[in-house]
Amino acid sequence: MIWLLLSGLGAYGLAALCGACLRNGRLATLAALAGGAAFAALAVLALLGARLDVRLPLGPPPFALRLWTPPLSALFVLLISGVGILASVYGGAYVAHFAEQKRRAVLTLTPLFLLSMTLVTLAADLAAFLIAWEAMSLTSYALVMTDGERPEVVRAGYVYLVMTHVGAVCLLAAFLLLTGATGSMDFTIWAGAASALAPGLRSAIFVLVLLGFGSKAALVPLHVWLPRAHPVAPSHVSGLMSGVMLKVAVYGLILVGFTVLGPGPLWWGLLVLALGVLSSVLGVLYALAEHDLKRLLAYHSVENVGIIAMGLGVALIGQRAHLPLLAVVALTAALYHTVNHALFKTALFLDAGSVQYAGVGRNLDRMGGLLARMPWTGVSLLVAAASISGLPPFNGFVSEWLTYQSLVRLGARGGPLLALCAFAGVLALALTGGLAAACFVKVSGVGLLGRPRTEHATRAREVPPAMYVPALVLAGLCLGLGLLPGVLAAPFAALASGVLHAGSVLPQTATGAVLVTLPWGGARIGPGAFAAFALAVAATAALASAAGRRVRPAAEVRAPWACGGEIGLLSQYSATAYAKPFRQVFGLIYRPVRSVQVESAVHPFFRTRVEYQGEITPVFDRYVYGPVLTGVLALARYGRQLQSGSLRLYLGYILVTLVLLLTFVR
Amino acid sequence: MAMWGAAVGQALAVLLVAPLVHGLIQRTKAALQGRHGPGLLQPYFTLIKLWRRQDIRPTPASWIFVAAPRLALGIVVAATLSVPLLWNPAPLGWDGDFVVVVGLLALERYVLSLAGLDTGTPFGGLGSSRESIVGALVEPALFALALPWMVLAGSTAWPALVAASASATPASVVRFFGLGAGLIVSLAETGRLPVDNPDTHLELTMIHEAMLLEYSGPQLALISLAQMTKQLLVLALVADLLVPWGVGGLALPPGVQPVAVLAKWAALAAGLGVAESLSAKLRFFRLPGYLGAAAALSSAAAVLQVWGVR
Amino acid sequence: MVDTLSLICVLPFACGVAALLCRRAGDLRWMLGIGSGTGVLLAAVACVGLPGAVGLGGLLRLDALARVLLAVVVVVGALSTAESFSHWRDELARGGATAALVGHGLPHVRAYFFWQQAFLGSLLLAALSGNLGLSWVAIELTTITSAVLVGFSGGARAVEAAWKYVVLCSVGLALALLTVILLYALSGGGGLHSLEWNSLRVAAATFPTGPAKLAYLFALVGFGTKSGLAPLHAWLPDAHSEAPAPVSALLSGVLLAIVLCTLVRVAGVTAVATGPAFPYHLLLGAGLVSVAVATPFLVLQDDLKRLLAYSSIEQIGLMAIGFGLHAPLAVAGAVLQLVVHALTKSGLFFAAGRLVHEMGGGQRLARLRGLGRRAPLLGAALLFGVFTLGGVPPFGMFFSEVAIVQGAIGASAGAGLLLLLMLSVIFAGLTFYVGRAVFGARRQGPHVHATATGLAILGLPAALSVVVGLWTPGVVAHAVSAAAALVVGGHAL
Amino acid sequence: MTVPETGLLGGLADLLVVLSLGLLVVRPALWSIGLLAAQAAVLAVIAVVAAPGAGGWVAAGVILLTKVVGIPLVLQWVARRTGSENAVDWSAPWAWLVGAGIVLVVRLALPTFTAGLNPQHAVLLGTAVLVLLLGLAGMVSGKLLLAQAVHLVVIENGLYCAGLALTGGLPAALDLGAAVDLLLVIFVLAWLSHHVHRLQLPLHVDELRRLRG
Repeated sequence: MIWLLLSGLGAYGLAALCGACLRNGRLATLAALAGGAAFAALAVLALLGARLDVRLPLGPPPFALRLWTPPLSALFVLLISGVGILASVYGGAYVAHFAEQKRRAVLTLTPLFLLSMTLVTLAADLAAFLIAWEAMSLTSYALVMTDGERPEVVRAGYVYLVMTHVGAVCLLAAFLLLTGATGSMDFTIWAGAASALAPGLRSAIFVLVLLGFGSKAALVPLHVWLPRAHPVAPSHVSGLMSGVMLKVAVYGLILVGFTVLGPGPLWWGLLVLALGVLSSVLGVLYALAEHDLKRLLAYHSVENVGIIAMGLGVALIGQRAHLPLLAVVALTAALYHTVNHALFKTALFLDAGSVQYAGVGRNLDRMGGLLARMPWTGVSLLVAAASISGLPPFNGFVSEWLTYQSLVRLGARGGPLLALCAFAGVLALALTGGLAAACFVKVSGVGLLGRPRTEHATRAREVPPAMYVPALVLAGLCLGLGLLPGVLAAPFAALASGVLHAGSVLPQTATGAVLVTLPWGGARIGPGAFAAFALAVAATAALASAAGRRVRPAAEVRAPWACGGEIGLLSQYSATAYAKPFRQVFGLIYRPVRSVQVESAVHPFFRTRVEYQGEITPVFDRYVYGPVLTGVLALARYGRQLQSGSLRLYLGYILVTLVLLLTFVR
Repeated sequence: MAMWGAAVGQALAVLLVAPLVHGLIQRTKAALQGRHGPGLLQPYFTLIKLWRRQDIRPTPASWIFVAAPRLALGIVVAATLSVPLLWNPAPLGWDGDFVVVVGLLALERYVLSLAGLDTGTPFGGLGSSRESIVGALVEPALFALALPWMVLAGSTAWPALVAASASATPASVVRFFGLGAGLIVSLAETGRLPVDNPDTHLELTMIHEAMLLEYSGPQLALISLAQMTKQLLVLALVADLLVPWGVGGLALPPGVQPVAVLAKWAALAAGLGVAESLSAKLRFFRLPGYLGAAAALSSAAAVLQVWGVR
Repeated sequence: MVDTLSLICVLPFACGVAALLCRRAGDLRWMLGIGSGTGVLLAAVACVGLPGAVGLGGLLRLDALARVLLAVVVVVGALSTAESFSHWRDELARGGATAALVGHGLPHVRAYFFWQQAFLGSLLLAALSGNLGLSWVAIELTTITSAVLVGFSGGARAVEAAWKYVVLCSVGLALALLTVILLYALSGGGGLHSLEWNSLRVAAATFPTGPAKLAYLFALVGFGTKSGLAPLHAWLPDAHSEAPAPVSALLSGVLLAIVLCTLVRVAGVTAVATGPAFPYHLLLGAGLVSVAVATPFLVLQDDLKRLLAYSSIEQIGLMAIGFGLHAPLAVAGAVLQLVVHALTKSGLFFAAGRLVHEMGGGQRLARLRGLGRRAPLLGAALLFGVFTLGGVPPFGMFFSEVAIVQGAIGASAGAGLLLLLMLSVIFAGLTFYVGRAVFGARRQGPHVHATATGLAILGLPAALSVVVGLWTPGVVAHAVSAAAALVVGGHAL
Repeated sequence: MTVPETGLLGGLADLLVVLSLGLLVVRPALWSIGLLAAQAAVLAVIAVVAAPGAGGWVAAGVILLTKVVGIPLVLQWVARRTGSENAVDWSAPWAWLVGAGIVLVVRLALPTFTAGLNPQHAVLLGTAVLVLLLGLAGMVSGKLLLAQAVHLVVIENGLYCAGLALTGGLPAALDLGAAVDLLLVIFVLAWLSHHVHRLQLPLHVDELRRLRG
């Protein structure tokens, strides 16, 4: 175990070193793969029962860096390493079109980023956790700043840095409160002692932790950095940030919220559930209004984190309300969705990167017809899009199904008040699912299908295999985990009941490797439904192609009907047009602003040029963060008058201080 | 094995009956509008006619365009297998629950919307966009419809839902609200009048038809069949949730039961036709309010259920 | 009389005088190189081999705290001397404002080095002083020597800064002299030796409470002025921003810390007479006020060196909080913070000084853009420094800040959280300016290549700050905890 | 020698305070230099009275040499050099109010801080603190650079008072150090004001406001 740890550390370090010093990035990529493999092996061993518990001699005496591998950590390490391996393979090829300096920077920082995320999940005490956490934030910040010459990137990076730092400070505060109350910085001791703390203190700690992890996980009021920062990072890094880094925050929330703080008052769970509902609905709504592909995906991360948070919230409620089964299922749902989102979101970002690599850019309105030109990328994008939309038989559906189950169970068993919350959750989840599907119809339909809208899209070619294979692997996993839901659900349920100390309910929760059965009311999904589905589709397809051939003339390809005219490249439905009804229907939330400028010759009816510009009001920027920023700056401007340049004033400060001290201090 | 046999049997039966139900609805509408109207079997003839036509595809279309009709039909048929149509539980009821059925419906819509965008025409995109937003709004309404019974049963499995609905007070506020919502939802899901107009190809008002404008011949036949099957499925879904008698709860002699259930369906289909005839097309942007009313009605039902109002 | 400690203190003065006699720039370099090297060597020998050594007839004493301070002064002093050469090379080569005012040539450089070495010598005296009286004299001496350096360029802004510096610090130290007088009187006279820290601590048990408190109040205001505790800090941003960069490094990194330690020693004496609550709570309050006062200036700032200066106020405030908490962990944190801050801030000031020369944009932050591409070394140094100051791991100040904030939260959760809030606002301010300067659109201008000396001078403090702050080898950890034990427990080592 | 009675010392101390108050409100620069010399002279007397034996005389000598003669001369030279010889320091009109306030505060607050000292020491310590604060107030209210130097010396006078009264003479090293320091400070200030003059900067403190924020 310890050797695996050291070799993983060494390999990632070597990868960073090679990335920084060598012209050729291949060695760096190989070393990063080795690092990922070492940590993956470590995680697998840990999941099989081996234990690692080491102290690294860093920092002055009372501090130490303790690392451990409980099953929960091992799961996340496996996730990070697995996705990290694929992203590294992709990244090795992707950075080829970067300038030398940027390529080196990306190759150096990516392994460090992976390493720091791994270490966060392995950390077992305050110092180790926070150091790895901040290292994670800083490396990702540096990666976001890859295109640092552009002013909007500087702004995006700054917003990210500040938000993440504020989050880290909240965590620090929470951890220090715990340290102060328990006299130790070790997670194990916290877990033992935290339940005995004063309720007010525990709640304060919980809120701080929620703020800290919530800002990293991009729960709704704290999400503003994400749609700024993710699009500007290199695509595989965006994939890692969105697919994995947000999950590290989820890990933290589970670790502190469940293992350390234990069952809290009801409002903890309700708060998390409410934030989840808010995040999922608003995330997907904002995604719909976007036509920058990577920003759109970034907003979907907000949505999916919201879904995860809904699971976590229900689990917290269940833990409190002494419904262990409910809690276990809800936490299983959250864990499952965490893994799912890591898979499909990374795949989506990789595909978005491939499209960018192919020279098409990020704007959906400039794409079109890419499925024919980039078949593998297109297929992986289609599969990942269906998965993220929560459609059967893909993995996104399984975790949403589990979330529905937990919400329904909460509605059935939790009493009137909780039932109402559960209803809100169910409806929000349903709305989210429908909107997400709509959004990804837009992405796949406008991006991949139809005809190319620009020259660039016409000239697009498939990317090298090193780039599309990782995406295909991820897409394959999405399908596989959807068809065989029990493969993950069973171990996750075991893990969840371990985290919740609900060991006795385990055997009934999930049986078999392929079938998910819940111990209530016979609700289950499994391959049967999907097999029927597959059979029906196959039968229909066979029938359609075989039976028809004899009775009708051969198929023909013709130009589509366009009211008798020719269809120009831009007369297809664009992403903007597609989202128009949504903008109108949800106008209360979007507060859309539009301007149409019409230029006409001779007569108003003869228009020469119509320019349409529509955008939506950034509600949180304008109404939440704007006032805060203005307030801070106004305060600062006021405070700056202290140093007015007058020596007499300064002397006066001394005099007044002295007189006040003499007068009031005894 | 018998189970699979039953499944295949039911699938075939559904495919066979679905056009008839469609015909029944068309017939009702014609009668109410004072027209002579086509015969009950007209949908069969239309399907056969389409099936024999040449298959024409638009230039920009990819394999999605070809796959979509097959997928759509397969998806809908698979969905019918887990919903109790004649018997409770359905042939494959043990493997799919309410959520799966809603998911499959969404999948069908997703696939067809993609096909609409695949044609590269303005109409396809227009239809897809509108279809998507209707779908997004219908999904919560569907869930809301099932909420009272989910809460009562503590489960989302079909047998439990049907049993819960059947065991509840027959004439209660909850069911009354639910029926109202169910009507709205089924009108929307089947693309009928206040939401969409299945009988028109007037460009600016259509939704579903705009999406499928480029389909013709056998492909269109498959889609139409899928649409009719879905219609049946939605009726069954609403019936199972709100008027489950015959399928669950009420014990009928084995010979009478299928007949009774078929009669129930006929009544529901006719009711759908009546409802459509009574309503005028809504402006597209009024739809959220309309579907929101459904969601509100059924949520109110669920809340009443929780508070013990029967 | 000739012992190691006095040798260490006298050496810079001798070097300064020798600098005046040097005929060529080369001689100057050799002489100062050898002098600084000897100083570092002697200090190393003293730190490692002579714990508790006494010098200059008992006036100098190498106790645990002095050991830490000595190490810091010597390292930063040597770096500052080294940086001074490149400072003057650039200054004279580019014919900046200074050159126009003071004229070209060696005499000014010689004078500069005389005063710089004298400043260093007085700092060493203050650091090693085992006697309140000597401390006071040495600190007053630092004012005089550094005031000349602050005004050295002779420009209007520099003279103004120097004037304010001299006036404010003289007033402050005059107030502190009352403390010396009072404590001397209370300890019953009996010559200079009764002002030794150890004897004062012993004697303090018999002090009447009232006068002891009065003495402490004057010390707080007096030494507080000199160490930049708000609201007595007003001279600091001016002096730091106008002094030549190598001097700013000494002022900010070392001088403030030494004076703060003197104040802490006075607090230790007072605590014996009045109980610990009185002196340490006041120190704590002063620290909190300092952090609060520095915040707005770090959020809105248009001058790079002033930004760094206000950050020094905040850092001194943090150290004051750490010392004021008077718990072993927090005090150890403060001592560690002191060391890492000295290293980091000197690196930052060196980088800022080079920026002014090499980028030609002055100190105006608004005009700095795209450093990362044009001058990667400077950009990296700035980013590194700012992240360190923000207490962001894996840079140097993480553990020390955690220790201090831990203490603060332990003492009062509300105050601790408020402190954290202010620290994050400060971080936001610092990173805003530095991020914009390092990244951002590249302005036209030549690419600045890193030289070996530049790399060494900027890299060494950075590396040391990480080694000390994050890795913290056993020797350092031991020295820090010994110093903390001395401050908390009061027994001399 | 016996301990001198508090009466004489008290009177002298009050004289010091009165002179400080005078310095606070007097406006022409040269007058204040004169008042400063007078205050130093009083201090010398206090040295003789308060510190017994030769030490007192030595201290008085040092004071006479540095403060009554040396520093005023330097200040006068500076005044001449900077052309502010005949300048009138339009110090703040509220200066006397501040002075009165300070007197009040110190009278009220100091007893707690001087508890435990013998009465003579207590009185002189109070005077010292008062002079010190009044000097500081003078620096706050005075606008001329020269006035600030003058008031800095007032503060030093207060310190001297304390030093003489409480300790009967500080250790020689410290005493010397303080005196040399003071001289050096004054010289540095003189050097700086020379620069100020050379640069044609305004001689009013309030005008020195390039550095702010």
